[in-house]
Amino acid sequence: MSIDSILFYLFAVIILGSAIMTITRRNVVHSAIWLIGALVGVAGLYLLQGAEFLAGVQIIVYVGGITVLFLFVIMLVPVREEALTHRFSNQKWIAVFCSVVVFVILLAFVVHGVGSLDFPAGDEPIELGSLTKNSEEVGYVLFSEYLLPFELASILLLVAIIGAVVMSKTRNSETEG
Amino acid sequence: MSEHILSIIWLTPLIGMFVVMCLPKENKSLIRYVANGFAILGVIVTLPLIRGFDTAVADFQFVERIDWIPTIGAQYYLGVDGFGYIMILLTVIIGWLSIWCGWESIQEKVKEYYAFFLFLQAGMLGVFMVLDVFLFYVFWEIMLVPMYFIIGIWGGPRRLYAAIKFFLYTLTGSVLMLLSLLTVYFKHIEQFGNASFALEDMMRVAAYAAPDLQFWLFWGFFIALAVKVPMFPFHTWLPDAHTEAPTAGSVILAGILLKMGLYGLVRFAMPLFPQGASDGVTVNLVAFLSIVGIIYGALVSLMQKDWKKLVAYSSVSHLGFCTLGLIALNPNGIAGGILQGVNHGLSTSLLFLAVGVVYDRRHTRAIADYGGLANRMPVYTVLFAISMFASAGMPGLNGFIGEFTILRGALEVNTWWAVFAALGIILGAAYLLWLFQRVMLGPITNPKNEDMKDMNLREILIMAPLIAGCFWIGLYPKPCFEILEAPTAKLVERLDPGYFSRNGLENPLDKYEQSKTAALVRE
Amino acid sequence: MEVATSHYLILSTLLLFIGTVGVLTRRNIIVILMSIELILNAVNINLIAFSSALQQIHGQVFSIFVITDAAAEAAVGLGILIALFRNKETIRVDEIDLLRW
Amino acid sequence: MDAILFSAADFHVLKPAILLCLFGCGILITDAFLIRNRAERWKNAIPALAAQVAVAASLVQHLGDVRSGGAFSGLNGSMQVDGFAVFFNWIFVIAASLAIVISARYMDAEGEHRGEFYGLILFAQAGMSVMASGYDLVVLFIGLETMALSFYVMVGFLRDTRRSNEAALKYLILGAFSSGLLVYGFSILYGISGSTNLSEIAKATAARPESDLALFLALITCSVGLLFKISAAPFHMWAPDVYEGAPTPVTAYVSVASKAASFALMLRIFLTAFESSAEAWTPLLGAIAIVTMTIGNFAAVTQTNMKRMLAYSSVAHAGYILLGLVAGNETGLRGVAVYILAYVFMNYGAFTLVAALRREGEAAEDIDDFNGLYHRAPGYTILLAIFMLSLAGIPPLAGFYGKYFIFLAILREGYYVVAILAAIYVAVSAFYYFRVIRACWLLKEGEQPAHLDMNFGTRAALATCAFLTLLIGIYPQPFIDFAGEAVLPALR
Amino acid sequence: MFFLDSIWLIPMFPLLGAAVMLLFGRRLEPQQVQGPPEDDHSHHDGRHGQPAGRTLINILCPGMVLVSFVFALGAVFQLQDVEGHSYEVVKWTWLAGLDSATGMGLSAFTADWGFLLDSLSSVMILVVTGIGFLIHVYSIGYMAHDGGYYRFFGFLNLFLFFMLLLVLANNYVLLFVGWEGVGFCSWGLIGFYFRKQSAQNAATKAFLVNRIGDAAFVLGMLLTFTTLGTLTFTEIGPALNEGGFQIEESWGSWGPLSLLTLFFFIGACGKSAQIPLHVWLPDAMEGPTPVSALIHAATMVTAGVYLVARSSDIYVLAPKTMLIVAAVGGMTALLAAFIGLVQYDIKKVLAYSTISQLGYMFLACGVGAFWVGIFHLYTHAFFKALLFLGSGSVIHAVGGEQDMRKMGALKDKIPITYKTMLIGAVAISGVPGLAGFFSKDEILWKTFSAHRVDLYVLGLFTAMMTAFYMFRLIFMTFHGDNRVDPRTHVHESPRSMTVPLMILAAGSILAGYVGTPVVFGPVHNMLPSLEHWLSSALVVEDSGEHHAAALEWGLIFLSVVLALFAIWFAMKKFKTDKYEGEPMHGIIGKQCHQLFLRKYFVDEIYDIFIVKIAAKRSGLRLALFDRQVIDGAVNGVGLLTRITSLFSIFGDKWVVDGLVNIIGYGVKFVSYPIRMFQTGIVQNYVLLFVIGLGVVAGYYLFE
Repeated sequence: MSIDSILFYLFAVIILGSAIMTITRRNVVHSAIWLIGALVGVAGLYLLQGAEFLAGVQIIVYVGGITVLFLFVIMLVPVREEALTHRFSNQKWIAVFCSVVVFVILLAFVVHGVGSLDFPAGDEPIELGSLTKNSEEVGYVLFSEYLLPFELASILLLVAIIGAVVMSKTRNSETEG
Repeated sequence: MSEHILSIIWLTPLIGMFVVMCLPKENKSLIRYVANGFAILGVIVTLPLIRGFDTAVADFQFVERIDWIPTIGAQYYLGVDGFGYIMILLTVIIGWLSIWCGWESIQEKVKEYYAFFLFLQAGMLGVFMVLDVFLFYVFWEIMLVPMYFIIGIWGGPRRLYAAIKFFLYTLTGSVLMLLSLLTVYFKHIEQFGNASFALEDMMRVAAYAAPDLQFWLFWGFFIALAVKVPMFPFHTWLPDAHTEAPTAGSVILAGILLKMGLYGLVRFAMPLFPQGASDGVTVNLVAFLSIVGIIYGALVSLMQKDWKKLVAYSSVSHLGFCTLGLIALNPNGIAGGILQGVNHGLSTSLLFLAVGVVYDRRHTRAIADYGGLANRMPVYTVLFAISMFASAGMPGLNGFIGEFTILRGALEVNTWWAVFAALGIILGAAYLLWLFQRVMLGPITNPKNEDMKDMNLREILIMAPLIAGCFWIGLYPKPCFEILEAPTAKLVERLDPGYFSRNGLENPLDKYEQSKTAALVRE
Repeated sequence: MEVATSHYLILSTLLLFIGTVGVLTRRNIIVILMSIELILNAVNINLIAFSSALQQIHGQVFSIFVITDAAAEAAVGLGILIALFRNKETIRVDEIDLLRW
Repeated sequence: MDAILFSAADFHVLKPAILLCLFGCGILITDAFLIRNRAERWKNAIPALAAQVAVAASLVQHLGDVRSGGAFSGLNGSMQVDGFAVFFNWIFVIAASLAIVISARYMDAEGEHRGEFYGLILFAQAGMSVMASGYDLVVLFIGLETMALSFYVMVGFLRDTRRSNEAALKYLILGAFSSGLLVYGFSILYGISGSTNLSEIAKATAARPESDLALFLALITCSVGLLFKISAAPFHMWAPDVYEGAPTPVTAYVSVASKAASFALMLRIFLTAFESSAEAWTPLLGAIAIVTMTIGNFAAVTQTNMKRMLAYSSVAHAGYILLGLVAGNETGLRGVAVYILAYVFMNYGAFTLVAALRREGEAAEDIDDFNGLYHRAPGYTILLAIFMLSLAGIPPLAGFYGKYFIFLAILREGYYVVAILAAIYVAVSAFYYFRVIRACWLLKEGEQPAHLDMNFGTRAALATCAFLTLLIGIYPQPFIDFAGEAVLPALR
Repeated sequence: MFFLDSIWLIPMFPLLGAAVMLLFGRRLEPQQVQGPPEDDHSHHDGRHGQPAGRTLINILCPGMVLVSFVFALGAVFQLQDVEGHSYEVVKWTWLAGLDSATGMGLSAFTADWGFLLDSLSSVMILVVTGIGFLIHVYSIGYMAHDGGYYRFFGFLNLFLFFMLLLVLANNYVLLFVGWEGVGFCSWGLIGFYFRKQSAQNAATKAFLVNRIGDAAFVLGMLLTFTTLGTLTFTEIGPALNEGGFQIEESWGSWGPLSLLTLFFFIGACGKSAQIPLHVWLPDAMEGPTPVSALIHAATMVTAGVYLVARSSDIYVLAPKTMLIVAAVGGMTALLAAFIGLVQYDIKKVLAYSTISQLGYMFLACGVGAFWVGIFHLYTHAFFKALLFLGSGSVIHAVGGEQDMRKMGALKDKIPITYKTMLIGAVAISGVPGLAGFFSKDEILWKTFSAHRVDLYVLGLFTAMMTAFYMFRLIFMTFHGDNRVDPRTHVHESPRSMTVPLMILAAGSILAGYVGTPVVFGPVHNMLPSLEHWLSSALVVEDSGEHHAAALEWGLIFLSVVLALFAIWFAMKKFKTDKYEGEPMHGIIGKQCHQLFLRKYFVDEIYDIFIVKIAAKRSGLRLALFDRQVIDGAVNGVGLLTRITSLFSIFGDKWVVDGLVNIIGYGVKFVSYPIRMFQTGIVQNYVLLFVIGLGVVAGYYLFE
């Protein structure tokens, strides 16, 4: 029972637990909080896998950005009373049942399938604490092989910005009618 | 000029359509004149064809062949032999007359009416001259559209229903036909490598296609054609379409459109799949359906209260004869079937024109609304009687020739076919005479009919050529048989190789070869 | 003992499952969007696991893009949500059934 | 991997995308600063069209290069320019320009005429062009998302109409979910091959043993994601709602361009990454294609809303196109290309007329609104009839040839039952297309008849669509050749 | 050989007349169309006004017939010099049909517009043109008061054209043209008073019943062609020899010859009104009387006999058919005679007598004495025409009354008519010395000598009854008390009517002397022999072993005695001063009387079984069937259709809209549930999405 396996299971429990909480909380704010928990857990896994840079990104972008955005919107839209009472849709049971079945099948694939993947019999994963190395590699690959997607991502974000702006702008706030 | 005569023939009405579309819609009389002008022009441009057509040549004439879609091997490939020739003549004549007969009865949307009609005319002419299966399918589908509109816009009260019914029936049939012709097409590619839709190339496939495959492919074609014919279980669109269509529409429908089924059989379905056509199941089944159609159509029309419906069902009966003849697969049967198709075109068109005459006056098709017309319209009575007897197969008129030839072909195969078909002759007289009695004879029962005008000159002139045709075919059908003999012999040899030699007959084709060579020698 | 890659994958699949259930069952659109975030995170877990197993960096880079996409989607989604809320005063997904049949 | 910066070659490869992005940003700026009032908004269309022209020019270059030197790739093989890419880029150019042309009047009528709209059109197109020529999972994914996001926004662009919001939200939720699954599949592919480059992946998957579960896992998730994008049943549910709710030009754009792009993506992935397991997915896709045709055709029959009817019909068309992939032989793939090409024009034509019926203050989208349209606008009604007939696959119109190749392809593979079903459905589809023709020609007009509101752009768009529908129908040779040479070498 | 080469002209003259009449006749006719039916013969003063145009008609139409009569005579005279007494003129090939396989192997089907004049047709054309001419002349007077004059003469001429075509044709197909043509003309002439419902029905009935025969005729022709490979009369005989056909004796199997002869005979039955197709002839009396005389007594109805005689050399090879022909003929003769006993309508009596006489002719043919059949045909033409015209004159005299119970004591008022009719009656009754005697006795004798004693007795009995009902007619009409409606002014007919009567009377006295029995020895040898003349065209077998002349004398004596007895009996019963009650009751009993009066209920039976059930019912059924089941089946909701169609309200909705239902109900039936999935709630979509995912995954997992 090595240390990182313990850590893995710990993070796994955190992730799954808070994920479940996220989708089951009555109050949306609580859900958002639990979401943060899940995301942090994922970040932990990144660290565990030696992807420190990514872990950082995860914390900054997700926790610092997206979740805040969520909370912000939650504040914008008043929560109605019955939204609290009926949190689950009418199809919840059938839905749960179906997704259980489906994902049991998928799990079967995962369990039997991925075992058959042959990874280069690796020396032990990149040791912790070499932040620079990891970020360097990421940066290098990002700007060499994935330069194009990187540029495109900017367009993607631009579109997102436009979208957000267009959508949330009210008509009277426009310059002219 | 004359090497492009076929293109000219089918393009003339098309050009006419565009011209008509360009005319101002207010000026109805101008439109009428232009449209009829093009219709007559359509007849005129066929004269070189009539002059140049040589019945002594067994294979296709006036062939035009241009690559159209090389990638898939589709060509603009025209040509006529006896079958196509006789159908083209029928089409230009009846097309012209039906355009003419809308002169007064069509009052609204005149421009569109004539545009659609010329369009339809072009499409039908195309069908009768294409030798490229792909192009054939194209023309085949094209005609549906104008016909849909003609029924749907100018038809009777239930026109919407009739139009869509007509369209869907025929479309369903023809997509199945598409499937089976595609199958042949790629079988051809597999066999010979090159992609081609040309009829003769497609016909080469039959030698390599398994009989059962041919069987199914034949039926793929046959259902489409049977819907158009229409054969017994597929006929239910016909009464509605006929009844609801305007007079000219019914004339075109009965006169030409139904013939496409027959033509498609002899030109495409049978030659492409000889074993499929001569398969025992096919023959017996088709013969059975035809006979059922003959008797059935007659009995049903016996009971109709609607004049046009009666004539429509009589078409079912007559075309039962035609298909019976075709499926007999021997010269008399096939030639008789086609000839009877032509006859039906003439006589049924006459009957529909006759209905149109009184319909224009009284705007009702119910037989009960008439009666004693003979008192007021003697000329009309005479013309109608002639049409009636032509349709009832009175010897000396065309109907008899066709039925007799068909029965001869049928008897050659199976006595019982002939016996049952002969019942059709009896019943045919029955419903027509009864109709005549109810409509023409007796005192005038309905005061509205008191001041019926007799036929005017235009109406008489429209019917005259057809009646002349009836008499001509009835008294001197030899030319028709001469036209049909060569292609028939070709077809029979393909369907039933050695038919002639087996029966100790000299194959007419040899005769033609000799005559052709002789002709060459002379020049 | 070594934590096999399959463990990560199973974990991610479970996360995917939870996300799906969230999308399927919650009435609150915001929560549905959150669940979608969960799904994308599941993908990321996969990528990271693979990249470490393969001794490669590409997976990590890929997951960066996935995160970007997640951010963009969330932004647009919330924007649309606001627009909708402005018209319809609701964020309940089953009250949005104007377009049907 | 020494080339950190773009090389000239990379620029050449990227030219369409780059141009589009530049013009897109340009429009945003000019709209913000130059366009004074609403009346001038239509001017935004000018740079947008200019962008199309530029892209078209670069595509001509690309095609020339491909013809001379075969396919070439850039950016370390993450982009590949081949006939396939060029062909689909052409489709996008046509679709986008038509969308731009018909938008101005429509968005005016909707009172939502804004510069961003044109920007989004261009960005979406950029995404699509990347999808068409991308050769790397990441690139494809980002391209896909760019397109998708732009469409979410465009669909919801009418912020004050609830239908529009609703459509956008549904589209977003479903789209995000599906792309989540898709990218999950991508991750598995990455895991299998250790690379994101399609050629690498193709090598790796080809090396996998028969019926490898991991590969299947990737296959499942990817195909589900892609089937959603092409709106194949049972993942088609978004299509009707989105088509109905979206502003009509966007509907047209989505129904044509996004479908085409998704098909491009699907073909790319299935014929590279999953080519080795073809016999595994062929029957499945076949079944899905049949279900799709069935649902699409039958559901369309009873629709009353024109856009919704067209939506279902487009679902059915997706089924037909899918059959081409199922057949998998060259005829089938050619058929896919031809079908899409024809589909662009006839579908755009139909939607353009629907859009033309939208006038300030009145939304006329029901089939009943077309009643007696013939009396008011005979010419346009004839065009509409042409489009409908072409959609129904009546020769000699463009729509027929797509079906022709598809039928031929599946017959070749010996799927007779499928062929007969597909053929029967043609008749069924004729029924609902003819409902429109019937409404226009045969029915009396209602109390307050809807009127067509045309401007130059709309007329131009209609003319183009009708002309090409007819041209492809009567002289299809060059188009068939183009489709063939574009698609075949790239895929086999 | 001018006349022989121009035999094809013989039919053409009447055709010309007909064409002129039917095309331009209306111009010659003062009144538009004929007046209402009831004024057929009533209210006429003695004078016959002749409108201007009519004079032309009167000259043209009979003139044409006269010309062709002359040509016929000339041709026949020239024919005598031709050896083989047969001359053929082929104008042009008509049906150059395509080759087809036949029993004789090769055969290129041809039917020409060819005309054959041989001894058989020579008799026919003389009868047709001669009697035709007389009747034309007669009609001038008879039809004087009717409108549609031109129509009448046009049709009459047209009829002669077709009839001559029929008898002059050199092949079956052309014969069939005439065959149908005369049917058509009879249709037109029966329905001449086309406003009378009864006339219309009679016309239609006549045509349809004939049509049945025609269908059989067509089949007969086809069988002939497929068996013998030709339809030309002159080639039939050679083909038979060449084919080496044997006499088809055995009753077990029906050879082609028996079959085709049977078909021909059915055709003949239709035309010649033999049982069971006799029903149309009595009704045909709706037509003007000259028509009845010409078409329904003298010429057209005998076409059947002509056909059988024409095909005699096939018939002799089919004894089975021969027997059937004889039997049917005999039965018809007897049964028709029975009906004739009790009719009151003077024309009906004659009509049934005609049927009965036709039966005689077939009887003769049936026993192989074809020439005798023709002989009787020829004599019968004279006296039956005479009788009809006479009755017409009577009707004319008493103002359109046809019921004999309203006549009587006319013999002094219309003497000429009386005398001529009396001659006719005597002739038909077979009193020695007149035409009927010779032919009828020849028939009886041939029957006897062919060892068909049963048929002989039958014929003998019929002969007796013939005499009886004929004199019943005479006595009821001309003797006894005057039962004529006193208001009518009875008057003798004009010249144009009486002269033909007299000529015909002379004919019916003399016509018989061309067929005197052999036993007359010197007389027989002195006179021309029709038998010898016809032997060139017909099979004339010398009846095997010669019976003793005594026997023949005895039979002749017997029949004469019976005839005389019948006449005496009729006189006793009907030559009463006061006609009351129904004398027939005393003789044959009430029930039989009813039975005969109602013609054995045959019409009723046909009406029920054929017209009502077969035609109309099934027609209706099928019409319904068409609407319901065919389309219904198309709907795929056949059962539902049949149920709903019970309620006619929904009937239309479900039934009539045939195919639209496959779409409208079939497809919509599928369409709605599919749309049901589209709930508009996005989560349901996602759920379906997930399920789809599951299906796909499951497929791969379990594949």
